[in-house]
Amino acid sequence: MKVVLQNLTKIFPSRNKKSGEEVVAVNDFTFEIPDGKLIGLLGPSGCGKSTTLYMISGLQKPTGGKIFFGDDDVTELSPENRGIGLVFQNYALYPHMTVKQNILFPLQNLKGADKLPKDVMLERAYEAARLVQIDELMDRKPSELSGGQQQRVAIARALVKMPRVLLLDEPLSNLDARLRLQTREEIRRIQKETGITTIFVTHDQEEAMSISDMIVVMKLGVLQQIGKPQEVYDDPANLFVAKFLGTPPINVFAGEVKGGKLYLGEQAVLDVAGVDDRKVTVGIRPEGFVPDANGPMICDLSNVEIMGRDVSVVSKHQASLNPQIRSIVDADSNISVGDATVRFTLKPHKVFLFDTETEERIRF
Amino acid sequence: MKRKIVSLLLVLAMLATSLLLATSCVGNGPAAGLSEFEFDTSKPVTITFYHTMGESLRAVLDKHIARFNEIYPNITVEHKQVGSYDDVREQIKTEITVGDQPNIAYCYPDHVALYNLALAVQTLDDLIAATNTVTRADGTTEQLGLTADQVDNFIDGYYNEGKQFGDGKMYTLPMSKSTEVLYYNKTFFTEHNLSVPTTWEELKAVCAQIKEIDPNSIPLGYDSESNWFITMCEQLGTPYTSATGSHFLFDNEDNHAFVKEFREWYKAGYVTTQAISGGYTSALFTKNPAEDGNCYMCIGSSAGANHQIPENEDGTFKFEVGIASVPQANKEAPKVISQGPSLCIFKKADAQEVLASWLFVKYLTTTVDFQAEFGMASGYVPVLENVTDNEVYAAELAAANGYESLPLLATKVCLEQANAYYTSPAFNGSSTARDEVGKLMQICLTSTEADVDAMIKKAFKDAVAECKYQAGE
Amino acid sequence: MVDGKKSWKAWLYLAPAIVLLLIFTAWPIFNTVRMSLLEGYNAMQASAGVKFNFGFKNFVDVISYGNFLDYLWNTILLCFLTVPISTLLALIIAVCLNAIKPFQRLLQTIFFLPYVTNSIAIGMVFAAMFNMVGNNFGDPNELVITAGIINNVIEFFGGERINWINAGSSYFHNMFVMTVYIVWNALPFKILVLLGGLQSVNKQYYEAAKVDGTSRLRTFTRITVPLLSPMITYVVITGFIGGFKEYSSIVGIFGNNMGPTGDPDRLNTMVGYIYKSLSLQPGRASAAALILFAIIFVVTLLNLYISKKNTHY
Amino acid sequence: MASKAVTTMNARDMQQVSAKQRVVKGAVQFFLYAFLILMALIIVFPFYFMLISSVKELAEYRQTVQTLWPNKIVLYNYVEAFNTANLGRLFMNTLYVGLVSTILSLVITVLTAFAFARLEFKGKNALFAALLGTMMIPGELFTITNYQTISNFFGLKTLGVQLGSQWLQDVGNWKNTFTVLIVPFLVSIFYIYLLRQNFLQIPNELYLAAKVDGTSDIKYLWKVMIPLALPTLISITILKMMGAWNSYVWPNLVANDEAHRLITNGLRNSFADSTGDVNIPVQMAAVAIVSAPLFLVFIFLRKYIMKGVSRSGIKG
Repeated sequence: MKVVLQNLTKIFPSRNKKSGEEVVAVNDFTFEIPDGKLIGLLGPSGCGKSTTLYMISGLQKPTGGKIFFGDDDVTELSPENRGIGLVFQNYALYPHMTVKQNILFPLQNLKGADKLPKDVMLERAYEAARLVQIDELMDRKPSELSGGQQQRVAIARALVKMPRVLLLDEPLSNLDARLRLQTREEIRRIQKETGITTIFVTHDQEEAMSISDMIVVMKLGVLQQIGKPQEVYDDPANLFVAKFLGTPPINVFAGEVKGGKLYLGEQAVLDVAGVDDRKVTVGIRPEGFVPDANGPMICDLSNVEIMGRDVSVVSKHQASLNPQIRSIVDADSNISVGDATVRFTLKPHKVFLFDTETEERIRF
Repeated sequence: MKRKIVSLLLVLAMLATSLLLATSCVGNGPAAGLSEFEFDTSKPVTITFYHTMGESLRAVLDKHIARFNEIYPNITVEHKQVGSYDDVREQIKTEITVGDQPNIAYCYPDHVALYNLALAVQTLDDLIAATNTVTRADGTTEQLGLTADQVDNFIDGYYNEGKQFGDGKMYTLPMSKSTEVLYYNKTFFTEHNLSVPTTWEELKAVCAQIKEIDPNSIPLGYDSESNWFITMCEQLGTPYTSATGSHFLFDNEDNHAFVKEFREWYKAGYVTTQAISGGYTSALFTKNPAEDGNCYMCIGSSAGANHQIPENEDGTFKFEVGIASVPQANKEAPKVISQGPSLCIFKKADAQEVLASWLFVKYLTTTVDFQAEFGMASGYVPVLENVTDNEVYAAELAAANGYESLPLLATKVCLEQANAYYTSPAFNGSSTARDEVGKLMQICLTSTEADVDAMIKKAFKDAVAECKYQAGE
Repeated sequence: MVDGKKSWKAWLYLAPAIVLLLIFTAWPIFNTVRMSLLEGYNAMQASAGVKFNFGFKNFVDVISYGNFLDYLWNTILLCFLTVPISTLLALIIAVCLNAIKPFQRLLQTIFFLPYVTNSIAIGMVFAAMFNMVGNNFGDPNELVITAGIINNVIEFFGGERINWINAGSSYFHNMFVMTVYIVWNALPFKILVLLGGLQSVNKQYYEAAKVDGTSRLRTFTRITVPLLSPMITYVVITGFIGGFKEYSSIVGIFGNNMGPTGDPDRLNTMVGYIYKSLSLQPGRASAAALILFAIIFVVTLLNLYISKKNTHY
Repeated sequence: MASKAVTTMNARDMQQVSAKQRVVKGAVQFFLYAFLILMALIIVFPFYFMLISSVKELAEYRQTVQTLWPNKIVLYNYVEAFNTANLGRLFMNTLYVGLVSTILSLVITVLTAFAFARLEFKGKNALFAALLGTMMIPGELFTITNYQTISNFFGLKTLGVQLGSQWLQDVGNWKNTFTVLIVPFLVSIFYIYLLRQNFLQIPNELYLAAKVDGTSDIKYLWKVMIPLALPTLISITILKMMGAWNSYVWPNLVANDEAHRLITNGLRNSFADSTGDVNIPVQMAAVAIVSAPLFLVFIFLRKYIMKGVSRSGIKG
């Protein structure tokens, strides 16, 4: 089931009565989510990603715009009529019901023609439980389960209705690091097995990149970029996206283009043909630095951290907007801690130029 | 917008409620138009009657309602025990404010004064004087008003209680009455050759004698401090209260004097009262005389005679009880208090209800059999002099002794002093005055202040001030 | 934060409560204010069509009443005696209860018993315990028949019997009995709340204090009390509100006389005044009720202010 | 400060200290128990006094020095106390009023608390604050006006009198009905407050999850919130029943006829009727009878009562 958002907008009335200022949580969103894909809605907290998810679920009504599931306009439909499953950040399991009762609960709400006989309900519940591998725990109460198990129950409860769209709100944030990796794979597996279009919300770019078919990056209610994770990483639309994706984060410099050359401070570090002379903001991915004794970029070396396969070089540069530059280089490149400076050449496809005002990408 | 609607609704609801309450207060309306006293015996009418009767008394009442219905089948009497006298007053007081008072109620004079703030009580003068006749179901007739014989048969003191409200009008008829009598330990009195006191001086002398015989006794228990004070005023002819003009007149030298005298009695250990002893003094009177702190005399209500019987658990008696009139200040002009409920009729828009109520009240207060049976069941004194026309009652009275049949013995004493009854003026605030003089007695008797005269003076002054404050003067 | 909820739906849920509250709470409040401002108002005359002047005479009447200050003093004294005593005692009992293991539940249950009693009934029991039967108390020819079980106990231990509540008793002894009765009545609730608070205090604080070698007293004053301060504030405030409404406990001991024989109304209180005036002077009763409300309001605010200043975490 | 002592201790000292500690601890425990038991005795004494007095003969009760254990145990005081009042009827009336008012009150409390805890509407906080504010007003203040209200509800009785409609008069007059004992006190702000707090502790996500599953508000309330708030609801139920059991002033005013009289009023009335000597043993027997059911309930439902009370503080 493809999901289409058309000019979706959500405005909250101001909490502060005196100023009367409205809060635009989601501003004129338009994008299409292809059928059967796993989509990550990504952005820092307060960017409107949860609001978007809630609007897709129907729990919140958009102020403007439309939502389509396939060709059906569901904008005015209430949540239960949309055929969605929703998993909450804290799982929202009913504490007084057993796992089985929790999973059965949505089915028992079905009315009229959709109403199921008891044995079918039970069968479906067990099916969902098997899918998330908790069919052994059906008679336990949520308080008797680990975080990861609760997570699975919540997913089973969302899946049992056979939703057209599965929505997950920060599904991994309440798990510890080890479980997070494991569950991430689990979600991927379940999604592949069921083929249900799945949208999940996260503020963790690594999480989003690792399992999504597509990611949607948002900031302050405005859509920044949509695409496959690698594409977005390699080709960010603006400085925000570039900064938000990638660990370690991108290094940012104040630079200037003069005569087709990019200057950082006094150093002309890269040829950027086709760009007019202007001041620019420069983003260089950590892996874009290549140590080169004759390289054009000269930095003051601070530290070298050995990471096994790679080496992380921490240095300083006058044009850097961050206190430090972090670059990832091959372990066999010959840099020693005692050196005062280190010189780099830059990989052109790892260097991005942005307008200093709009922060939009300047392509070269 | 929504908030405006909500607040509007709130205001509307408030207004509606207050309007409705305002209109409801008009319910009492003017006095029932009794220009004609024709009672329609064909039209059904229901009247309600509030009282404080316990189960056995209600049985008597029900029996006589059935008899009453034989002659007036169209009148349905619904009656209800509301609780104590205070409960009746409180209930009716609130009901009057919504125009929902009953037709007939047990009342004390101060209740009537209170109800009359709302002009709710029917005056009876016109009804008593009505000479037209009503035809009963059995074909006999009766005069609507009271005949001269009927008026004569009432014990005067009780009948006159109905017109003590300062305006000369009659508001109540007496239902059943009680008074104070002196209970004494006849066995003890005979044994020690004591004479039963008839005056306060004699009483004091007897107390002194008893105290010598049995120092650990309290010769006299007086139940009601209020009655004591009021009765003394009445016997001495000193001012107490007035229904008209300035109400509270009891702060005067004469009254100071008798209170001071009784204080000396108390300090000499001659007397105790209900408030001081912490319970009805009958408990002290009926104690085994061998125990400390017993009383050999007790002045209490004739209606409480049952509690003065000194019965042992095995059914024998500790001593024989004698009953006499309370001591007097002036033997020539005896005064004893009249207590017990009267009946009042409330104004109603429907004149037929008032007439039906009147006929029922008249039946209860003038029917010898009812008065006799009610008297026997309650221990109260019937209000009719000719109650002995009832043979059973007459026989029981004649057989009354100083053991198990004290109530009848008390009634006998009451009937013998029929000319001595007095009632004090009733007005709004008369019950406050009653309470305050009772407290005044408590204070003056027990106080340990050194300057007795100043203490008494202050207590009187405070009591009058309190009465005036409560009355809103 | 789900929106799209229609307001009318919420009001539908609220409707039964709102309707009942308008009739049985809002209107009486309004009517009380109305009555308090009608000079010399009483319902009987009102129903007979008498009109009353509008003004503050009822308030003046209440405040200028000679005994009113006495009643106010009684009320305040009872509050300031019983609330601190019962709170402190409850605190100590709660701390002790919290420090024991065996029989903790049993004792806790016993301490709660006074709560499940009928206050009218149990007042009769207390009065019977302190009551003396006899005559001329305090006079040379005093006669005591039954001294009351409390005096029996005092005499058993060699003390002199005391005239607690009967004729000739002193204000001090009256107040003592009232204090004992009210504290007895107030303890269960306070113990329960404070013990509940203690049990929810993180044990680590105490373990930390123990490791530091903090003395018991210091632990109590520097850890227990501050951590319990919200609960203490709560029981103190409810205690004061209840204390200013003290009435039935005095009736329970002294009856409607509201004082010992020979000094009626000695222990009367604000609410006692309201009840006394209710029947004949509802205007004054309303005015007094509003004054009482104002006092309770101020005291509660004061309590909150003080507790806020003393809560440090 | 303490650390200095610890560092200077040697092993023998440590042993001595630990022995000393054991002694101190034992002594402390002893004093704790002594104090608690003493206080418990004081608390229990009035009940004990009530019980022994209720089984004493009057003569024994009146002895100058009272006995701490009756010389002779008699039960006739109970028979007398029981017979003086029509207890069976009183029990049934009280039970009926208690049950109906509890059920209705629970419904209203749940609906209102739900609206305040979960629904959004204009003026919610202001309204809630106003409701809490009314809790400070002395309840005595309401009685006189409420009495007028129920005597002539919305003027219906007056209207009935004017129109000659008995039916309207009956509808307008609530006196001496069970209605008047039940309806005016159905809304307890405190219980609403209590339950609302409880509801607020239930995560909002549960509500959203239910919405997604198509659960109606009512069903959510019934299936999720009520089960989760059950202990609070049980506490409210018991407190409300206790209230019916102990209520005195209002029933005495508005429904004191035999058909509707409640237990406290009944006993009180019966003993006010018997003028004369105050028979304390019979009185104590009556007190014991009135108190017994509450004690039984308390013993069986101790946990809920104590939980409810610790959050309430409003007696009855």
